[in-house]
Amino acid sequence: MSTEATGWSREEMARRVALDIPDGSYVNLGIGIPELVARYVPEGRELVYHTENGLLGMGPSPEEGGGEPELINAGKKRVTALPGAAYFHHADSFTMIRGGHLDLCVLGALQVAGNGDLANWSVGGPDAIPAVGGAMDLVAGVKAIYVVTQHVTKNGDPKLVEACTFPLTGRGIVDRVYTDLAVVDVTAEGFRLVELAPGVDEAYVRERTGAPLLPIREPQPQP
Amino acid sequence: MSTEATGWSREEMARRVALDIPDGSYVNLGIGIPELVARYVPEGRELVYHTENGLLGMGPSPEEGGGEPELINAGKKRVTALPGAAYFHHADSFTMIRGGHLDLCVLGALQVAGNGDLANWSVGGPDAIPAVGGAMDLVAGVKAIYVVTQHVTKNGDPKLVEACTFPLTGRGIVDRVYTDLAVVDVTAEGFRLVELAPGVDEAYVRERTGAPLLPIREPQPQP
Amino acid sequence: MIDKRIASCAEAVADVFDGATVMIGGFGEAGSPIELIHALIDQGARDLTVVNNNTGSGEVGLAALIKAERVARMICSYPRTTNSTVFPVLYRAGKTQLELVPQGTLAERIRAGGAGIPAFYTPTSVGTPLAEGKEHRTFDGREYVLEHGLTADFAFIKGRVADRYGNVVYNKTARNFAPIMATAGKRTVVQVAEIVEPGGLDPEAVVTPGIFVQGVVHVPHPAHESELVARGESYP
Amino acid sequence: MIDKRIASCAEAVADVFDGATVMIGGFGEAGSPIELIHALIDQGARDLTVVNNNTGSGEVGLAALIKAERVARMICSYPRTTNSTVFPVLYRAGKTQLELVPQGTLAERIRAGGAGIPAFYTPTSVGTPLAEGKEHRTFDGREYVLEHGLTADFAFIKGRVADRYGNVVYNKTARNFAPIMATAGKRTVVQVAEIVEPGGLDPEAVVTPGIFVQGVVHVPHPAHESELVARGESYP
Repeated sequence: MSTEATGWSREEMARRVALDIPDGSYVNLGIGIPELVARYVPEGRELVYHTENGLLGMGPSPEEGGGEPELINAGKKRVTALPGAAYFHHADSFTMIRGGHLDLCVLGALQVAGNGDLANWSVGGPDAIPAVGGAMDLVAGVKAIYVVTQHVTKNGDPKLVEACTFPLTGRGIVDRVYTDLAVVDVTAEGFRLVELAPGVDEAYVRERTGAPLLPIREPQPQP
Repeated sequence: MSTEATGWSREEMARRVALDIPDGSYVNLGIGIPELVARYVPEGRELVYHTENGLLGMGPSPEEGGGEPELINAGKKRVTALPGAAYFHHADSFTMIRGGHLDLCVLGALQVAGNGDLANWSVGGPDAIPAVGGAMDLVAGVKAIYVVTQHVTKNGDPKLVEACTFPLTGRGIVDRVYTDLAVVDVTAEGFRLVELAPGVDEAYVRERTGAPLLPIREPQPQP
Repeated sequence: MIDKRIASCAEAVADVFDGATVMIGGFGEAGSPIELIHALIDQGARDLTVVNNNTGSGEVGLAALIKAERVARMICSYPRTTNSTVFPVLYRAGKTQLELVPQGTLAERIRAGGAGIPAFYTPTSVGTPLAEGKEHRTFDGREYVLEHGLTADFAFIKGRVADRYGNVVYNKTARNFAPIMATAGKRTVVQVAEIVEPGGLDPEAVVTPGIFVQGVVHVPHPAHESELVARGESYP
Repeated sequence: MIDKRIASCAEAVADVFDGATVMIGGFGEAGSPIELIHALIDQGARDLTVVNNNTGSGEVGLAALIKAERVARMICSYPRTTNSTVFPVLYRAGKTQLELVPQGTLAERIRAGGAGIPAFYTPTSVGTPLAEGKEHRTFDGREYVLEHGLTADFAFIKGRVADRYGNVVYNKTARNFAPIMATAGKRTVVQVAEIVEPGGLDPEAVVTPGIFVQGVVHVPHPAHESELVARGESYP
């Protein structure tokens, strides 16, 4: 295996995701790196953030020590509401999700398979307390699912795999994966490299990917 | 057939129904005689009226020529809203109905059968424009269904029958029938007379009823 | 910047295609988006499947759309309101089909369509002609019928106030089918009497969150069907 | 006169019986009716099936009810919140069962239960362990699973303001499961910080109409779970 490449930091991964979100999108951001995405939305774009516990038009975190215990996000952290926000109950919130009204959901992952399967809720151990939250609803309903994750686990195992070994969150639902090393699309033919992080080469990514990885598609000549 | 008895007027029928509605009931009143029931609720009882087009806490009609075109009841007549009222959308309104949250619905009828079947929406003619509204939902969901109707049709045909010949609104759902001649319960054994209108005798009612009619139950001796 | 305001009713209905399914808000005249309907008549789309609780009255609004023979099929619960004279003629002539749906089932089918629920069981209509040919199933000893979610290519509704995000509040019993139709329409346009700045609506009192709305048209003084009918008006 | 006010939380939970199914509002601490839960602990009912999105935190509120071993079974989506230390111990010891339900399916099952819908199809969980053993069915080429409506003997929820009819409005994201649980509970009691005269709530902004509420308890200064946990409190 080649020597350690730096790739993107957590913040840079979040920034890279943010670049791809069109103006006017309705977006649900998962816990962890996905949460950071909101900080890096390019100037001039307006996104509307949904949190499944009943708020559309979620704003940034309040100042340290501020906020209210009954204005929280799905991660149960205190947030704010922007002008033009709306509160609603859980059935209405998941009408938005299941009914295909959200444009994009950004989630973390334990494993993503080349067929778009996602495992992100349970390592399946016998002693684990299973907890799924809204993840299965989000992947089943939201129009596009982006995954943000380190390319490999802390032990160096690939998270992009041929088939998930952990219990699935959803089948064939991931559209794109953003890692510290690369941006990878899930296509009908499997994973396809879209972009490499600075200082990372294709071979380096390939070594750390547990499934076939198609090369970056050459730009089509414009007629 | 015996000579014409007077029985109860439309207003008296409505008044007789009103007597039977417990304080605190949530009630949906159909079009026609059922609408009159609200006028005769005995002093000291408070009922809450539901109209399926999205209002709980419906009040009386506005003065002639008053009211608003967008504050109407299910019959599309202008109404008022009382303090403590609430507006809601149609799915929430029928959550109240289908979910068994309303205590009582008072409806008109074309035919009622001794097994509790009700026909009140269509005479089934080939040229008729079928129209059902919320009747099938109300009879399927509301806890108690009272029917108010003339005992016989304009042609003298009985409306209380062994089996409905018109298309059904619901099966086995009527609890009690109030006519101009009598109050009749629907029991496991079929129709049972509860009360006769003043000046009307049992034989007179029986002649005009198209199904077996059990006699008024003798008061049980109190031990 | 997100700004869903559309300059005119004509622009709001411009995309409606022949054969489209169109949900139209309103229960009788309450909540009927008359100005959007009239724009749809002008626009000319044909062979529409229209979802509304009724079939309009007189010769304005929904009734005018039906009279112009643009509606191939009505999905409704009660096509027999006072002054509803247009539909019966076309129905009997076989020019407009009718799918009769109990009102609560209609509401639930629309809500399910908007919520990504393809089908559900309901006790309503069991034992009646409207349940014939439908799948029946018993849960806990009671019989139910299977009904399917309903979506539409377009939903045209009427609100009272909206903001540029498409958050909407309604007026009294004009609310009726509008909030659920908003969820079930692929493209939902609301006509409102007033448009306010973001923050001008109480976020606790928003009935339709903007995510369900694709267009907002300002119609400051909407007509009331009963008044038009009383004046004997017809459209166009 | 209709007056659903109840004098105390103790009175509000007096009827809860051993083995009852109890829905408890709240998502994390937001909307958690802590005072009603503490009254339920005092009341002593056992072998409860409790429906809540989580399993409480620290040793107050829902976590305290679980710690007191009153909960035979939890129906929830996420029993693993920060400071949720009580549930794992009892779960691993086999003292509390868990039915894990995806959050949106949980919400829809509650809503269906309250709406008289015995079952519905949903795309959520297809292909995952949570769909195993459930009926699958294809509509329009997509696979769905059958899920069942959920009702409860009691629903205990928290609102911001109510009137004597039981009309309720909520506070921000404390709304969450409360409005749908109100519809699904045979006996729904809401604790509110403020009670107003009829007419004191805008009828356009009522979230839970009074028909869904059987009791209203005035709790003027409700505790916040995170503050109790931060102070290291436990109940009783």
